[in-house]
Parts: sequence; C-alpha cells; structure tokens
Amino acid sequence: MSDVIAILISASFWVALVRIASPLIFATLGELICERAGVLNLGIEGIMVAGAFAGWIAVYAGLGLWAGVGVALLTGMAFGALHGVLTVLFGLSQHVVGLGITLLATASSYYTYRLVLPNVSSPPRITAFPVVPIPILSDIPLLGPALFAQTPLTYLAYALAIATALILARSPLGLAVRAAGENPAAVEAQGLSVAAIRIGAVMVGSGLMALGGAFLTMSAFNSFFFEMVNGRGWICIALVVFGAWKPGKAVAGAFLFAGFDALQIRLQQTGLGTMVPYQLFLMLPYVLSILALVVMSRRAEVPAALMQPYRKGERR
Amino acid sequence: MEDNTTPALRVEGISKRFGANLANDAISFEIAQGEVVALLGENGAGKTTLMNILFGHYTAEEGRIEVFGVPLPPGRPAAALAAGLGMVHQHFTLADNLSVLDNLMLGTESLWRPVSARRQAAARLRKLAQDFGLSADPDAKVGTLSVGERQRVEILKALYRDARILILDEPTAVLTPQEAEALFATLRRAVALGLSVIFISHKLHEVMAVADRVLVLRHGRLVGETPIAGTDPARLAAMMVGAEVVPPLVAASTEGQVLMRLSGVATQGQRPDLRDVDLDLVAGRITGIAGVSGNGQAALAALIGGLARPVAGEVSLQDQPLTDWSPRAAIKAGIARIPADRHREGTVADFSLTENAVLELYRSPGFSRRGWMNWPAARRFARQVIARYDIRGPGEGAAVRLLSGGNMQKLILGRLLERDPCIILADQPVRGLDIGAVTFVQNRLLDARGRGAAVLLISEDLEEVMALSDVIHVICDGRLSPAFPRGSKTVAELGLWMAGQGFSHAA
Amino acid sequence: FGLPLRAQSGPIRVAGIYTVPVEQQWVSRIHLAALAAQEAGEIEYSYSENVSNTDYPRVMREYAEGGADLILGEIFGVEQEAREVAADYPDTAFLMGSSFLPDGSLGNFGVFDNYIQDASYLSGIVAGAMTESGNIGMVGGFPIPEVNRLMHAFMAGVREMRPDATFQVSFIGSWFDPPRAKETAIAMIDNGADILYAERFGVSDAAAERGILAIGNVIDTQADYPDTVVASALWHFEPTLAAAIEKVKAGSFTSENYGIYSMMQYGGATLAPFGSFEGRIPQAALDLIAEREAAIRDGSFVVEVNDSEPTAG
Amino acid sequence: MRLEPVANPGIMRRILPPMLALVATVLLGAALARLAGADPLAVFGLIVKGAAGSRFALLETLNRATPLIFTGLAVAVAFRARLWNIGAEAQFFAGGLLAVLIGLNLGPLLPSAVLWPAMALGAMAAGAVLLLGPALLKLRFGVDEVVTTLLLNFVMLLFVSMLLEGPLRDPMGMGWPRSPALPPEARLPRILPGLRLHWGFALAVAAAILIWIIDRKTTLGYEMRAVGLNETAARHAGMPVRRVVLLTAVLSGGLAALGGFSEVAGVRGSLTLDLSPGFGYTGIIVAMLALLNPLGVIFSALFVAAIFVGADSMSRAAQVPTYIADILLAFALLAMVLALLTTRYRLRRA
Ligand SMILES: Nc1ncnc2c1ncn2[C@@H]1O[C@H](COP(=O)(O)OP(=O)(O)OP(=O)(O)O)[C@@H](O)[C@H]1O
Ligand SMILES: Nc1ncnc2c1ncn2[C@@H]1O[C@H](COP(=O)(O)OP(=O)(O)OP(=O)(O)O)[C@@H](O)[C@H]1O
Ligand SMILES: [Mg+2]
Ligand SMILES: [Mg+2]
Repeated sequence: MSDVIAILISASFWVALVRIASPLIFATLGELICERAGVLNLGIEGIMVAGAFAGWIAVYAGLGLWAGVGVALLTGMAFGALHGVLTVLFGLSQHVVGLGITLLATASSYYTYRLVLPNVSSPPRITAFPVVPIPILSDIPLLGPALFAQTPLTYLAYALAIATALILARSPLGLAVRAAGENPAAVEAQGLSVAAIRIGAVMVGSGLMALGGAFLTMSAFNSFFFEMVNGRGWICIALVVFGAWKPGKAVAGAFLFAGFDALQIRLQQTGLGTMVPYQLFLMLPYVLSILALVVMSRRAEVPAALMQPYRKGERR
Repeated sequence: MEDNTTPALRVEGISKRFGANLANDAISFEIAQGEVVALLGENGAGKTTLMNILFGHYTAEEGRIEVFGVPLPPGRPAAALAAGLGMVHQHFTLADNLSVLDNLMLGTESLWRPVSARRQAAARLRKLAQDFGLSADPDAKVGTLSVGERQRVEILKALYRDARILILDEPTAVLTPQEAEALFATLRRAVALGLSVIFISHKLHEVMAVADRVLVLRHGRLVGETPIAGTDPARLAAMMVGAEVVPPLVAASTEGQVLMRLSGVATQGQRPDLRDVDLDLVAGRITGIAGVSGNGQAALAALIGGLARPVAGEVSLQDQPLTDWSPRAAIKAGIARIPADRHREGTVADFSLTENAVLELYRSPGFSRRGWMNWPAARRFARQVIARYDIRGPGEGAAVRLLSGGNMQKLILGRLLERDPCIILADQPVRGLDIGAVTFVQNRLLDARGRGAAVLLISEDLEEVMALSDVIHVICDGRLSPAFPRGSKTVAELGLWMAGQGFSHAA
Repeated sequence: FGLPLRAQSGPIRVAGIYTVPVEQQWVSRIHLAALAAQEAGEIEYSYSENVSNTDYPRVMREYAEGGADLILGEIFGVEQEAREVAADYPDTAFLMGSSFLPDGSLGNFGVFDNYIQDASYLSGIVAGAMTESGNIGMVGGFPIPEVNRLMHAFMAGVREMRPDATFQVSFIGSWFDPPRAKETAIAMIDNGADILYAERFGVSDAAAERGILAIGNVIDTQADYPDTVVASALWHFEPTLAAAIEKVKAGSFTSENYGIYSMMQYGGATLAPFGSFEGRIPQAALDLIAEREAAIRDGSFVVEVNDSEPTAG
Repeated sequence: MRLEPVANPGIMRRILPPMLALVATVLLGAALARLAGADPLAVFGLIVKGAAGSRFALLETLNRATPLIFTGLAVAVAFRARLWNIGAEAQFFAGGLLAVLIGLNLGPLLPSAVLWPAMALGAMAAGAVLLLGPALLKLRFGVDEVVTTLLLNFVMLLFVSMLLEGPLRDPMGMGWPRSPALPPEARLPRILPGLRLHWGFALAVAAAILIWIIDRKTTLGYEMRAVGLNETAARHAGMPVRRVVLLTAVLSGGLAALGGFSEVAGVRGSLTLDLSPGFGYTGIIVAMLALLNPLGVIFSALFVAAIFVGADSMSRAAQVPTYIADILLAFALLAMVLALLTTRYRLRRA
C-alpha cells in the first residue's frame, strides 16, 4: 500500500499518466464523434496504425513535423471516407466494414512500409516533437509538469477535447451530429442530409484516430514499428462507453486508464510486483473498466440510433 | 409575384412506384391559401407517400410540384422547408434524448456558426406558443413528454420555420379527444393567419369538423374531391372504400359465467399504477374501459396480458386464484391480446407473415412438438388467416414490415381469433385504421362476443367504447369506476367520471 | 544418421520464415546474414515475415514444395508440427530456431538458438563497472528462455563488479510496443536506475532522453545512440548459416544442434566494440573482460545458463 | 439516391456482382504486385494455384477455414439474437484452454471415444461461461456487451499467458510459455493420413448444419430470432427472453470455444499464446458475409480462407511483401459485402 502511495505522489507518475493518455484522448474523441453520429467505427485500430505510419513516413521523407501531422490526419480521413460511404451510404454492417478497414489500413501501412524500406534492420528514426513546457503553468507542483510539460501534440489533444465538447454541446453542427445519432429521421425532416453529417463525422473522427496513432510515432516515440498500436484502439472503444458518450467523461476515462497503466508499470518494480504475475497488472485496466461499466451503466445514454443504418427513402 | 389567387400548392401528375407497387398514380390537385384540405383514403392508399414526395423524402418518378407558383426541386426536404412546407409526420421525427428546443433548432442555423443562438430561439418559441396556443417547456427532454406534447413539438417545429403550408399526417391517431380538440383550435388559428393545411385522418367526424375540402385517394389514384359542405361521413366512407360502409351492428348476446375476476387489485411499476381495482370479465360480454390515455390503461393491459403481477388484491381465472402469472401463462389460460402498439409489441417487422402468425402460438401442439417447429402447419395457418381476414399483401412468406397498418392489425386479429380465445384484451384495436378496417375489426370483436368470449375493450375513443360495450368502466388515475351497463350513462356523465369526479375517495 | 542429400554446386536456394517482421532484433540477425550470403553469391534467398504460427507449417510446406534447399526460421511455437513437415520433405534441409534438441530420427532437421550468454555476461561486467547507483533496469518482451538466459548472464556479469547491485525487471507483454517499453524504462529511471538493459526497442530512447546509459542486446545500436549505448552483446548468425550452407552444398546436412555456432568460441557472439565509449570504461572492467573472454574461448570458464524468469531484487 | 430491394433477383444479378468483386480484388492484387516490381499478369494464376491449385493447397485452405467456421457460427448465432459478441477470440482461447486441461489430466485415463467428447464439452462450457458473464451484465445492469466482450479478449489472453508462464507451463518445454503436449489419444486424428486436415473440419461442418437446423426447425431458433429482431414483441408473446438470451450466449460462446478445442486437438497439439491469429475477429466478418446464415458460414469461411491462403502463397511466389495477403483479404471482404448488397438492392432515385 505504501508502495502505491509513494508512486502516486511522485511527479513522474503523473507525467507518464498524461503521456500515456494523450494518444488515447485523440482516438477516444474520434470514436466518440463517430458514435455520437450513430456509427460504430471498428476501423479505429487500423486507422491508428495508418496514422502512425503516414505521419512518421511523411516526416522521414522530409516534411516538417506539423506537415506530418497533417498527412496523418488526411490519411485517417480517407479511411473514414471509405468507412462512411460503405456504412452510411450503402448501409453495410458497421461491424464488417470496421473490422475490414482495420485489416486494410494495417496491412496497407505495413505493405507500404516494406516497399519503401525493403532492407532495414531497425526502422529509421525521426526527430520527434520535443517536450515544450508552458511557462508558469508547468511550475505548479505535481500537476504542472504533468499537464504542461508535454509535447505540443498533447496540448493539441487538450484543445481538441475542449473543442469537441463545446462543438457537440453548443454549436448547430454538434446538434446535427447528436441528432443524427439519436434519430436520423429527425435530421432529414429538418432538411439536413443524414448521409453528409454521418460521413463527415466519421471522417473527422477517423482523422482524430489517426492523430492518436501519429502521437505514438511522432511524440511518444520516434519511429514506426509493426503492431506498435497494440490494441490501444480497442481500448478507446471501451473508453467511449465508459465516458457515457460524453467528451469530458471519456477524456477522464482516458486519464484513469492511463493512470492504471502508469501505476502497473511502476508496481511491477515493487515488492508486490515480484510476488504477483505481471499479467495480473496488465489485466488491471481492463478489469477495472468492466467494473466501472457495471457501476455506471444504468445512467449511460447510448445514442439511440447507434449501429442503425439509415437509408433515405426506405420505409420505417 | 404571388397574390391571393396563386394556389399555395399545385401538384401535377405525381406518380411513384415501389417495385411493382404503384403507390401514387398521376395525382394532380391544388390548394388555395388559407384552405384546409383533408386527404382521405384506406390504409395503403398512398397518402403518406404523396406527402413524403411533397416534402422531398421521396422523389416521384413523374410529375411536378409548385409552391406559391415556384417549382419545387424534387427530393430535397431542405428545399421544401425553404419553400414554406412544414410536415408533421405520421411517425414523429423527434430525437427523444434531445430537448424540445434542440429538436426545434436542428437544421435552422448555419452549421458553421460556432455557437447556437439558444436564447433567441427560446424567445421565439415562447412567442409562437402564445400565438398558436401551444405551450412547451423548451428544456424538457422529448422522451419524457406525453404523445400529445410531442405532437405539439412537431407542430411547433413546422411553425418555427415559418411554414405556410402545414402537412399533418394522421395527427390525431394517437391523441385523446381533448388533445385533438386543442389541435383543431391551433389549426384554426393558423388558418386565420393565412396558412394552408393538408390534414390526413381516418376519423371522419374530425374531417367534417376542420376541413374545407376533401380529396380521396384509392389505390394510389385520386378518385374524388368534394367540398365539405354538402357531404357527410357516410358519403365520404363510401368514396374511400368504393362501396357502402355499414357500421357495426350490435346484436344482443347471452352472457355466461365470470371468466376473470379482479378484486381489490393493485400493481407496481407502471405509472400510474392500478389501485384497488375490481373488474369482472364475463363470457359473451364486451367490457369497455373509457378514459383519457395515461390513466392506468397500460397497467391494466400489462396485468391482464401477464406482463405484470398484482401486488395486492386477488385475480382469479374461472374461480381459480392466480398463482404463477406471465405472458406465457396468460396465453395458456386462453387470453389473447391486441396490443396497443402493433409495431413494437405485436409483431416482428422482419419476420414473415407465417412467423408472425404463430408468434404467440408456436408452443402449442399444432405448431411445435418437443421443441421442433412444424412449419408446414404454421404456413397453412398463415394462409388460412390471410384468406379469412382478407389480409392484402405479398403473401405468407413476405416480411410483415411490408404490410400496411390495417393489414398488420388484421393479422394480429386473425391469429388471436383463430385460436378461439376465452378472453380478448383489445387495447386500442382500431388505432390508425381506415374506416373499412375499423368496421372489420369491430365486427370480428362482436362475433367473438357472440361466440361466448369475454372482450375487454380499452379505447380512448369514447364513442367507440359506448357503441360496442355491454358495460363500461371509466379509468382515472389507476382507479376503476363501477360498471355502467349499456346506455345507463350519457357522454357528459362519463366525461365527468373521466375527469376524476365520482370516485369514492378521490386523492 | 543423415539422409543422403544431394551434393550441389552454385548458389543454393534458401528460404526464411519468420513469425515477426524482419526488424525484430533476433530475426534481423538471421535475415541480415542471409542477405549477406546472397550478396556473396552463395545463396538465392527469399523470405516470408510476420507468419503466424497457425500458418507456419503451411508456409514451410510451400517453400519445400517450391524446391528450397534450405529453410531457415524459428519454430518456438510450432515445434511438433514443424518436425512433421520436415519428415514429409526429406530432401529439404531445415534449420530452425528452437529451444529443443534436434531429433536424431529427422536427418534433415537441425536446430539453433542464440547462445550469446557469454557476450551478455561480458556486457554485464561493463554495466557493473559503469553504474553508480548499482540500480539497473531491465525491460523484456516476454520471459522466454531466449530472453531469460541472457538477462541472467548479464546480471551475473554485473555482480562481478557490483555484488550489491539491484535489478528492476519488467515484461511488457509484447515484442513490439516501443512506446510502452520506453514508458516502462522511464519508470525504472525514475525509480533510480542509472543503466538499462535494452532488450526491447524503446528502452535506449528512454535512456537517451534521460541522459543515462544502456546496454544493447543482440544488435548494435550504438550508431543510433552514441552517447547512450555503452556496450552490446551481439549475436552473429553468419557462422551458423555458413556451416549450414556448406553442409547442404556438400550433401552432408545432418540433424545436429547448430546452437554452438552462436557461442563465442565459434564467433557467433561478441561484445560490440565500445566505439564512442572507448576509453571511458574503467580499466578493472576491461581487464576482467579480457580475462574472462579468453577463459570462455578456451573453455575454462562457462557462463551459467539459467532459463528461469528473472525477478527484481 | 436510394437502394430499392429487388424482389426476384435474376441469375445475372446474383452472380455478376460477386464475380466483379473478385475481379476487382485480383486487379488490386496485380496493381500492388506491380508496385513491388513483380509481374502483375501472374497474380491471378498464383492466387488460384495457392488456394486450390493442388491437393495440398486445397487442404490447407480447408484447414484454415475450420476455426473460422466455428467462430463464424458463434458470431452468427449471437448476432441473430442481437447479442453483439465481439469476444469470440476470448471464447476460442477458453475452449483451447479447457480442452488442454482435460486432455492432459484425463488423457492417460480415458479412451479417445470418451476423451474427445469430454474435451469438447469442457471447452464449450468454458466458452459459454465467458459469454454468460457479459450476457448477464447486459440483462441485469444493461452493460453494453460490445465493450465487455471486447475487453474480455484482452483479459483472457493475459490469463492464458499467466497460466502458460505458471502452472500450465510445459516442464519439458525449455521454459517456453506453452502447455505440455496433448497425449496422442487426445489428438483429433487426420481425416486422411498424411494430410493436415483433421476431424475438426467435419465437426465444424456438422456444427453448422446443426445450428441451421436449430435456427430453422426448432422453437429455440425461432425464439432467438424473435428476441433479436424485436425483444418487446417477443416478451409480449410470452417468450422467455432472459432464457433465450442466456441460451444464445451459451451456444455462441460454446461454438467459439469448440473452435479452440478443434484447433488445439486437431492442429497444434498444445496451447500457446498464438493459438489464434485473430480467428475471433475474423469470425465476425465471416458471419456477416454469410448474412448470418449458419450454412452460409461454411462457404464464407472457405472464401476468407481461400483468399488469404491464395494471396499469401502468391506473395511468396511473386516475391511481394507478405502483407499483400491481408490487403487483398480486407479488400475482398469489403467488395464482397458491397456486391452482396447489390444482388439484393438496386440503386434508384430516392
Ligand atoms: N418506402 C417504401 N418502400 C416500399 N413500399 C412502400 C414504401 N412506402 C410506402 N410503400 C407502399 O406504398 C403504399 C402506400 O403506402 P402509404 O404509406 O403511402 O399509405 P397510407 O395511405 O399513408 O396508409 P396509412 O393510412 O396506413 O398510413 C403501400 O402499399 C405501402 O406498402
Ligand atoms: N421451414 C420453414 N417453413 C416456413 N418458413 C420458414 C422455414 N424456414 C424459414 N422460414 C422463414 O420463412 C421465410 C423464407 O425462408 P427462406 O429460407 O427464404 O429464408 P432466408 O431469407 O434464406 O432466411 P434468412 O434471411 O434468415 O437468412 C423466412 O422469413 C424464414 O425465416
Ligand atoms: Mg400513412
Ligand atoms: Mg433472407
């Protein structure tokens, strides 16, 4: 127990927490936007891989870091467009299309990698985003360095989280997205195009997922490895539910999850860590997520039209 | 460019095909400004389809539409809204989890505005509410509203967008008479302000009350048109159906034993719950339950259908006290239901007619044995129901979602009557049905009574209850009035009971 | 007994089947050796990477059917099935990374493993000499024998210089999650480690970022981290491959354990040159390394092989 | 634009779109091969040859389809009842685990005729339990099963990993995280000696037929579909909704787990962490491709296996990076679901 407390009061734990949470925030927001519009995007895992690869290879090829971020965003949006056209316009199963896109995005990233770099023994490295402490704010004890001594992409994640929350709650666009996820017929009856809103949401959401991937190769690390996304996308799907489809809660969930992760990494070094199999630590975040779902499930409001295709002109 | 002689709406040669089904066949008509036109037709005649074309949900294969003299681009609800069309859909197009104001504002502002102007919108809503006598709490979630309140929100949606032509597709199907009356008052105000109204309803007395002119559709074609002055419900019914419609004739019947008895029953979980309810269901008798919707009808139906159990009091079936009570047990006991919501509770839309026909019967010996379905028997049964109940549709193998509401109701009726139930629970049995179908359903209920079944008729339509019932109870806030034999109370007297007067210890 | 494989001249056809991408440290040593042999005109080389163990036997068969003379790979997850395949293709030589010993009845099936614990031990001596806190962090993928034995040898080397050294050990449950490996390494640094054993990609990055030192494993990454990676225990697959090629060409490929070619005596393992750290390593350590290396080469010193999962302490 | 159902699709409409999907897949394969500097014209032949060009290739395709039939059935059964089971991967592992535990402990004691059923039933029980959890949480607390089943995949994998590095580790396995090998009597024999195809394939086909019969001919199948399509109506009609959902979970989890049993006892012979290269997830695709039809699952599993095996083999023959196989598989799947849609719908103005 004292081990846990010692970890919790160490500044480095909190810094790690925010660092681990950052890619999750991007991708969770992305998934949340898709689901609020009524589309479950199981392409998330693959789109993160594609974003991680595209951003990194662009920088490796000579573009600037921010241009690389742009490339990742566009790559994600392209896969989002494919997902949107298939699931929204044609109303195909969101499960199949999502998993298919995960496979497609992952495999085509790997394939391109191999074509571009046929004979390397370790992937080339780029100069990743450096840590840029924000003056004054980063001097706040404990939380300062954690929140404000990070790379610019983490700050971008904060900004996007706030923007997403505000747009969804306050703007006409956010209302349209929410309504598309609640009752597409209502959207159409008010003269808006359900297809345009849903496809747009899936594209933007997928773009954010790709940024989550790009964070891994351009901020958390500096090169691209196969399988480096390592299930983070699936976690984000759980985080959206955990956050009851609310951006604020979902981001809080990302921090919580990252907190468990940062904690378990450190617990492995403690007396507890030598007695308990390391797999139990790795399980911790997943099991706690399930428990959290049980505790809060009753209040969660699922978008009513989630996973329901809407085809214009079809009898309902 | 527009003056008072330009028709508000001109429809020319609209045709629409669904597969082989010609839903609209070269329909042409005009509507003047400030005019209320009623659109009549049997279930499946093509009324909703036509309105959906007007509003841009569907695109017609042929024909053109002009609004105030300006051609309306097809297939774009946004264009229809901009041209001044407002539509109250047959199935509400509201997002339950959003607030009233959100539903209203959706799509009314540029999507690229950073922040919605909610304050102005709320003010505008208040003003509209005043002008048209429609009150609505802007912050209430639509899902928490009653059906009548939702209806108001739908109308407010159209008015909020400055609709000049209001399309109302069966707005009263789910309203209580009081709510319907309030709606008509609103419509009159709207017309006084110069709006035109297209009004679809199967209730001919309503049509007589609000419309200036009537258009009649049959099998997708416009078959008649008449000013309201100089016509009457019987003539309208004949125009719709193409033949004289004879209202149900209530013959005398012989009553038998008490089949089900509720004494001092209370329930828990529904709102409002039943309180201290005494009720006898007697063989050969139609027992009517009159009352404003939301006064415990749902709890009563759930109790009798086996979905709820009494928490106090006693229920007995043929003098045997109830022990184990569930939908299964109710079905076994010979109770058959016409549920209030046929789409949600009565049928499985994606199942075939065959599969729906045996939905409640599949466990009975004829249709399955030791867990094995007897599909040939089920198919035979479905064909028999289709033939006997005149269910028009693509056949027993087709999905039920393709049926019109009336035909769906006939299927439900057929499947329950064919098993010769001893008790029939008919919850809003004619909701949304055309006059022909209404007569058909009511006649079948009377037949069942004649054969010795006990019928419990729950309806918000007082006229219907009074016409069919041998005894009437009024339900109010979960309590049941004493039984009033046929003819013993006037409409006005029952109305007082419905408002809560007369109950012994009123809360 | 060896099956009578046909002797042949000219380049032989070699196929590599790897369950991970060829960037993975371990596999990259095989892959690079094969590429070099191809460059030298000794073999014609093709390969499949990222082959799941479900598909592994099928791919083996495909290459065998396609006429490969020698098939290289790693069968840690499919020992039994791989042997069954080999039995079906007696004219093809199989040389597979395996923890098991060769099966005498399968004359065309040899095994190897990266027995580089000698070099790991020597790299441990360097680490023991360079650490100030005596606190050393080790980040591994999974606690498999190939990883465990090198960690133990490394720890033994460290203790030669610092008997009081403590070790932090973590397994991240993945071969490919550099961000996670890096995160774990950072946690160890925060916990007092001043030198890291970089079993996974990502660890050296943490060390570089925090300005501490790292010891490499299997591959030499000093060029990428000139101020970080002090020493590395290198694995060289070339001697193993050369022996196999020669035997295939001579028609004398037999069921034997090629693992020995990974040992220091055969040039299969070396301590990487100190490079940028030349001259910064204490003489005492250099002396001990020289002494022990000589002893290892002449067989008078044997580094203990311990395949059990290392624990912190 | 809108999609209008086609009442009676003609033979051309049924056959042409899937053919076009395949052609598009091959064209993409050719283009990608070209990018890698290989001969694009050879691609088609090489894929066909790799998937079905020899007895060996054909059997490998069947072999790879076997676990997919199980997981595909598991998903089809669950999805039919609108139980969104994304956890077939975990159930597959649970099945493999139980099969190995039973096979190892009872193997020396029992004859195969008793041992196999014991292993299969044990596996099914484990898979069932694993899905019963999420199903109960859904019924009791309304917890979204997409998420719980998804998360359980990770938990299960870590749990298996823990066992394989702990109590279940093979003492003869040189420390590798692998269970001891099953005794020979616990192994499913090959259908024909010398070939990799084992009786698990026959079991899979039998399971598909059985599920089809349950679905079409029994009251349970009827109830499962009714609950899936309209739970409220099913409840009103007196169907035991709770029991149906739980039975669906048992059936679905059991089927996925049976796949784990088949793979362990028929192919691998022991339990490892890499027992499945994502069979559980691919099962979802297989099931949807079959439009959730149990018999269709057999064919869609074969299709998925053939595309993968064929494209994978092509990548070697044409010297193209291996990853092309997954690209072509993913593309073929998306193209095929779209093609299947156009066999039933035509595009018209709204
Ligand atoms: N989207 C659609 N696809 C296929 N057929 C349709 C569609 N919409 C309506 N139909 C068919 O067109 C016909 C007309 O239906 P419509 O809904 O317009 O009838 P209605 O007159 O509104 O009936 P009701 O009084 O029951 O509301 C019916 O046969 C119906 O089944
Ligand atoms: N043996 C049977 N007898 C009668 N109806 C059946 C039988 N089996 C299935 N049905 C139902 O009858 C309809 C037509 O059956 P058909 O075999 O064409 O179904 P399908 O369209 O292939 O099924 P699905 O859409 O479930 O894959 C379907 O709604 C089916 O569920
Ligand atoms: Mg209608
Ligand atoms: Mg079908």
